[in-house]
Amino acid sequence: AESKLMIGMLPKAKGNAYFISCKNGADKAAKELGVELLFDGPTDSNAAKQNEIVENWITLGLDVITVAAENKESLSTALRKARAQGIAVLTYDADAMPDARSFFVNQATPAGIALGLLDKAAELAGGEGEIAIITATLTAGNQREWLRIIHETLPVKYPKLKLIAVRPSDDLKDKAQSEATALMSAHPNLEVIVAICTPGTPGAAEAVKQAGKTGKVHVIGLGLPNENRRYVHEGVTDAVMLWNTEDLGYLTVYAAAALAHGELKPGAKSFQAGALGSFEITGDNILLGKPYFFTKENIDRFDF
Amino acid sequence: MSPTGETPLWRRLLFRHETLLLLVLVVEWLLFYHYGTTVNRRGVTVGFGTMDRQMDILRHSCEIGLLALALTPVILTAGIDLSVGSLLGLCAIVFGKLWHDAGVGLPLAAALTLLAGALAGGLNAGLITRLRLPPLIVTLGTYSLFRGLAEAMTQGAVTYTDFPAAFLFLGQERWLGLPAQAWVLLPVAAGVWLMVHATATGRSLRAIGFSPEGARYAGLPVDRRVALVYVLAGVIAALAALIYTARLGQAKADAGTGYELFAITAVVLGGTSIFGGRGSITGTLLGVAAIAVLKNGLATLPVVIRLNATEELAGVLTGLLLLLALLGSNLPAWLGRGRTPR
Amino acid sequence: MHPDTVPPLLSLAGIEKRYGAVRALQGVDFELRAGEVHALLGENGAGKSTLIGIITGARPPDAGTMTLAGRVVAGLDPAAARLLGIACVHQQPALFAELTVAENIGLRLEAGGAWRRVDWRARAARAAELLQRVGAEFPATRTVRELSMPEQQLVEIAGALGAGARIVIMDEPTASLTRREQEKLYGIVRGLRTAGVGVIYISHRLEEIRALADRVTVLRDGQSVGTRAVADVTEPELIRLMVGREVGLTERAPGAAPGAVRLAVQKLGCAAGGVGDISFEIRAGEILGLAGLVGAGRTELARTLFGLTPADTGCIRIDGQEKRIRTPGDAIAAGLAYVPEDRRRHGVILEMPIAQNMTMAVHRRLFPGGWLRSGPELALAADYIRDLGIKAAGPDAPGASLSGGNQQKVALARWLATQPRVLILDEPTQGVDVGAKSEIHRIIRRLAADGLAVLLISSDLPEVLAMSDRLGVMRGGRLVEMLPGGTPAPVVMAAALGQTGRAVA
Amino acid sequence: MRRPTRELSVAGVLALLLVAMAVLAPAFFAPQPLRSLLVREMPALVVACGMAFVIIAREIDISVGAQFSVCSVVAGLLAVRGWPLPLVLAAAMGTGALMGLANGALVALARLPSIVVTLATMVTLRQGLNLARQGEFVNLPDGVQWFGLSQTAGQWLVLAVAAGVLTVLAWAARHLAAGRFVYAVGSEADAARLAGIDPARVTLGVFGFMGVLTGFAAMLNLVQSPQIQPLVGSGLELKVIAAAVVGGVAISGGRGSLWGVLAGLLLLATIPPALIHLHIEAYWEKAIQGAIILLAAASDGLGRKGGRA
Ligand SMILES: Nc1ncnc2c1ncn2[C@@H]1O[C@H](COP(=O)(O)OP(=O)(O)OP(=O)(O)O)[C@@H](O)[C@H]1O
Ligand SMILES: Nc1ncnc2c1ncn2[C@@H]1O[C@H](COP(=O)(O)OP(=O)(O)OP(=O)(O)O)[C@@H](O)[C@H]1O
Ligand SMILES: [Mg+2]
Ligand SMILES: [Mg+2]
Repeated sequence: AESKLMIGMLPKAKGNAYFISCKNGADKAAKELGVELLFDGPTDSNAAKQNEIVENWITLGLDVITVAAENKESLSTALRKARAQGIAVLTYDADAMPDARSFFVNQATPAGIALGLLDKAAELAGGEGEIAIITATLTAGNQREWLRIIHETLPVKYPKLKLIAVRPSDDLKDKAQSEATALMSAHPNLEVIVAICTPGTPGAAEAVKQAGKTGKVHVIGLGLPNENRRYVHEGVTDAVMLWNTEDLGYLTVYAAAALAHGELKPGAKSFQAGALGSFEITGDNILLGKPYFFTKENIDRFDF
Repeated sequence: MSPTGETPLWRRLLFRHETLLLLVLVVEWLLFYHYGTTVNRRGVTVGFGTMDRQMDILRHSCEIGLLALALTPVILTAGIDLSVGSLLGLCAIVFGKLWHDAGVGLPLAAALTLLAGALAGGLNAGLITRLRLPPLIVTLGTYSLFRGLAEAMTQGAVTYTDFPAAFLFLGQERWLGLPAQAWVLLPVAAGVWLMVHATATGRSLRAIGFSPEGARYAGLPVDRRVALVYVLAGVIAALAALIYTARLGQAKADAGTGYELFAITAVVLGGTSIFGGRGSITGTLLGVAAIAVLKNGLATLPVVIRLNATEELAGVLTGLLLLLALLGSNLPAWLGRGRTPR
Repeated sequence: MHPDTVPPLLSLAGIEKRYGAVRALQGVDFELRAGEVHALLGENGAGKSTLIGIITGARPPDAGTMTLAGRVVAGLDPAAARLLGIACVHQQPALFAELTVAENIGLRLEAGGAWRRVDWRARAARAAELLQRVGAEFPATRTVRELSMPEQQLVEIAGALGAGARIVIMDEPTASLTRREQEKLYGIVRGLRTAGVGVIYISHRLEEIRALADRVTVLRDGQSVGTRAVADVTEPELIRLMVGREVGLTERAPGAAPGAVRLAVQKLGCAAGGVGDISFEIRAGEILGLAGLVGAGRTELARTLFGLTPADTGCIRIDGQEKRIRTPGDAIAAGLAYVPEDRRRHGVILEMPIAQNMTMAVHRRLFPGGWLRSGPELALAADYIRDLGIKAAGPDAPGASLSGGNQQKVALARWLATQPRVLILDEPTQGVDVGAKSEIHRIIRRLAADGLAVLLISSDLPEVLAMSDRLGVMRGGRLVEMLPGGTPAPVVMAAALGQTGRAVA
Repeated sequence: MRRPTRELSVAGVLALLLVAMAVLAPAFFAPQPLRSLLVREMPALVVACGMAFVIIAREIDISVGAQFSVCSVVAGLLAVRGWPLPLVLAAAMGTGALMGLANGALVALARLPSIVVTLATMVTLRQGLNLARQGEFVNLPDGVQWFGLSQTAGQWLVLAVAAGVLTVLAWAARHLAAGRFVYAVGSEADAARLAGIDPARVTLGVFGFMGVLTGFAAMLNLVQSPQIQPLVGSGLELKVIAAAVVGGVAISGGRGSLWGVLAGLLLLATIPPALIHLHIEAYWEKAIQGAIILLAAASDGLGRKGGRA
């Protein structure tokens, strides 16, 4: 009786606004293509949980599994198992080991994100001064990766820029707000707060606003337009970095369906994704495009 | 609830908590078998009713199962250990660090990890028996402390991976038809079962749970026994850390986050009284199974009835099931006298 | 005022109360007049405390009526009883351990809703005044947890006194009081009587009843078997009413010729337990009685010997060998056994089957390698159930399902099973009926005859007198006197009270 | 009254920490950030007050974090619908009361152990909320933040309200008969019954009140920013239980004061900003937090061991 293609989409954390907007794009694509979409994942970032879901999907015999891997290594074994059983595997947002999947829908490389944020921070600080980072947890996979790149690049590229603290916020906006407040009081010369988790950006912005340091302490970070709109308008948050997450979900589902139907093969140079048109493929990375900075000027063009 | 000589055997068996739980488990299983199994578009039978799925459920339940086994003797003595999940994380890091950074061979690293678990359990035990502090407070403190040490040791950032296949076998492969880690769980279950049900030690744990003073007056080594259960909990948590690491192929400071609550839920669902004295390993295992089947069974439904968000639904249903089980097993108590809280 | 023309303040008719299978009260009638002290007498377990519970509303009766000043009261609860002017000093102090004396008294006395403001000043003043009236010497600001048992009892009494009640009930109020406090209490009771209060007074001390009470009602097996004016009744008659037959006290039997010294204790002391400088010895086959008032430190001595509160000075020798006893386990290994006084908390574990209770101290011997074996366990239990005549549904019956006396026998069985060389018995017949009591006496004698050294602690003076070969007397944590067997009771009492040479009033 | 040694020793540790901060990092005391940090802790303080009552009554409630989330989201959604703030506040407190009373009924009337009951309700509520909201933020309408006042006024208002709640409750715990009933029941339920106090009613009341305070606290948090995250309040239960216990509330019931809870909460809340000021890396935070809980408990244990036979 089953004739519809079944695609599983595994986010890092289901409740995260970032992935919710991914899902919106994915749903749109699923409707257009007439495929069945399962969107399920841990409620908080949790590698073990992701593993269990993938294994469940394998025994459920889905046609395609798409994952945003919380942790490269731990998920790859399960993904290889899926491929061995004839299930097509795609990664999006955060990659697994290359041999564990066919393609990676690359919204931006880790370096692209980390350096994008760092460059922006350096620009706002005028090339020298103190910056601080707010992360979700100290253990979260992709954030660790970005931090690693930042730590490596900083002394080389911006020797006068000083990273004075990395503070976890447990993905809680309120905690990020407290942390940012304490950071500002401990470091009166702090110039930029960089939030590398989405709840952290509005949290830090609210702290800066309450501290009356709008314009003195800059806030940049990852995030969705709707959660940051008012801070961007008020000038508290200078820029919110995001690739278009809805497009990411949309593209992922299109790529998944194409992969399952054998329309997307290794070695392809480009890929046509419905209403979004053509995307470039380099190696096995389908490129979504560069990350995007939402600023006062353009943020009102987006509603998600 | 107390059996007296006059109640016929069949009635005693029928109204046992374990029997009711087994019934719940069977009903769950049959429902999921019926509604959670289907044939996919490639003509393959998929879903809950497949052997693979059953094996996966077993595989995913091993760590929680171990922690629940560790907690049952603790709760039998009317204690509690909130730190087992954090200790799992700490032990995973200790293991990874020993093997990866210190270059210790895997068997020795594993042995030292078990020792670390015993020491951590010993810290709980010492604070509880020497300073006479309530277990809830002690293990609330070590809950934070152990996780903190794991993060401090890795600066939150290091993940140990690239374990050799021989070790990963323990977490990812099958042996003699069962997932390899089941061969860790089963002996531990048998061992703890024997300790609780077949030895004088287990008897004294119950006595302590019912009345620590009464046990002391009977000449039982109360402090030693209490220390034993916390140390044992530490060792078993370390064992769980090993198979967790093997299953995921990585050791990371956040391993086992929140597992203590799952394990406590399973133990209590299994009929062990949080006031101590009453409870069984069979019940605990059934409790673990009931939760695992519920969770994994619901996870198979999206394919069949297009139901998303099964994770949350499983949480809600587990909470309700726990309340129902409590209400059910307390029914006789309502008719008679109540117990004092906590 | 002639008592007979005064209508009763309180009357109970046909009161019945069951606890499961136990019929604690079976149609009790009782009557209390204003301005009288009415003693309630009866053996342990006769139902006195249960009756009190019904009057204070703590336990609803199953049947019967209660009339207070001519009005029938039904559905009584403690709060309502308090409003009706009924106050009670409970046998086991029912106090808030974490709160101060003043607050304990205040919570009990103050009427009014939950949303009223507490007047701490008035509370303190009132508590201080009441404490003074009962002769307490501690301040009302102390936390009850820090008080000794007798001090807690005084708090109870102060609370009842302060209620300004029409009816004051005292359930064995003098059991743990010192003599001076007792005298003070007598004064208080007499004052209440003069003020027209009806006092129900429970005591096992006949001389006290004679000195204080106007009338006495005797309960036996949950039935009221008679009410007498104290002036018109003799002690033997009261005892006959209580027990239902003439009871000759256990005859003093000449002990077997004592053997070698079994237990020798030298300069033993334990600061935490409040005992010190204790030296004595017991020979094989000898029963050493230990008399003293409650609080004299006898239980503490036993706990020290048994390693529950380990000694910090002195030494213990068993069969000539010095033993280091830091835990009960050490004590058992050394050949000691201790049947504690509080059997519900320490003697048996109520939730566990009696067979398991009995084998609890012999795990090592019965279960080689630590593996439980039900065969030997059940056999051992069956033996003791038979030998001690324990009435129970079976070896699987939980301890809680047994009557007090049978629980006591289970506790005894547990320690006999250890085949000890020295047996310490703490109030072994408290709460035990007459038949069982003489049975336990017989067992103790037999054990001594088998060569055990027995240390018998008992507040039942006739019991220790009759059973002991020698008699130690404790006071204030010290062993103050060692008397030969057959010493007359007044001499022992005087020694216990520290009034050498004078008889007790 | 018991000598408040425990409260004093916690206050002492807090004072020591503050003195150390004054010497090592005086910037910690800059008034504006300090006020902001304090304001951030006020919701937890209000919840901790409720938790103190629960623990004093010899119970525990580990569902408060989940209750806090539910109240926040309910209040947020109602505010979005344009309900006036007083009504939103009432709804939040009412929602809390319902959840608290449900816990209370299961504990007091069905006589189930509170730790298990609230474990079950925690899981149910938390997952139920996830089910309903899928983690989506609630963007609040203008005029909700700071109750529509200026920020400074709003912050002072939150501080004043929380301080008022604390003071009133501390006063009530000490001077209102109902407060003393809680201590009495926690100290000895049987004795309470004999003194004419109904332990079941007190227990029910304590849980219900816990819910009301949680709802109230959720509002104090809601007004501090223009949006609400459904995850809000996760981990709150551990924080407030730790605060109460560190502040000298005995887990065995009957003992403790709200001033001690205040000291305990401030101590715990001071650690993260203090670490930032002292330039200690974040990954030490949990270990230090755990060590402080253990130290506070151990000092109490040692004190008890010496003090009483
Ligand atoms: N809570 C209870 N459950 C079951 N049986 C009980 C309970 N309380 C008392 N009994 C039984 O009821 C009977 C009467 O007990 P009660 O305490 O009234 O005796 P008493 O006359 O006060 O004795 P004592 O002199 O020892 O205080 C006893 O057989 C006792 O075992
Ligand atoms: N020095 C003391 N300080 C405080 N409390 C004491 C002291 N001595 C005795 N007590 C208390 O008095 C009570 C009775 O003491 P103990 O049991 O040693 O006396 P006893 O002679 O054995 O009396 P009983 O007849 O009750 O067995 C105990 O609860 C004990 O805590
Ligand atoms: Mg009595
Ligand atoms: Mg005694």
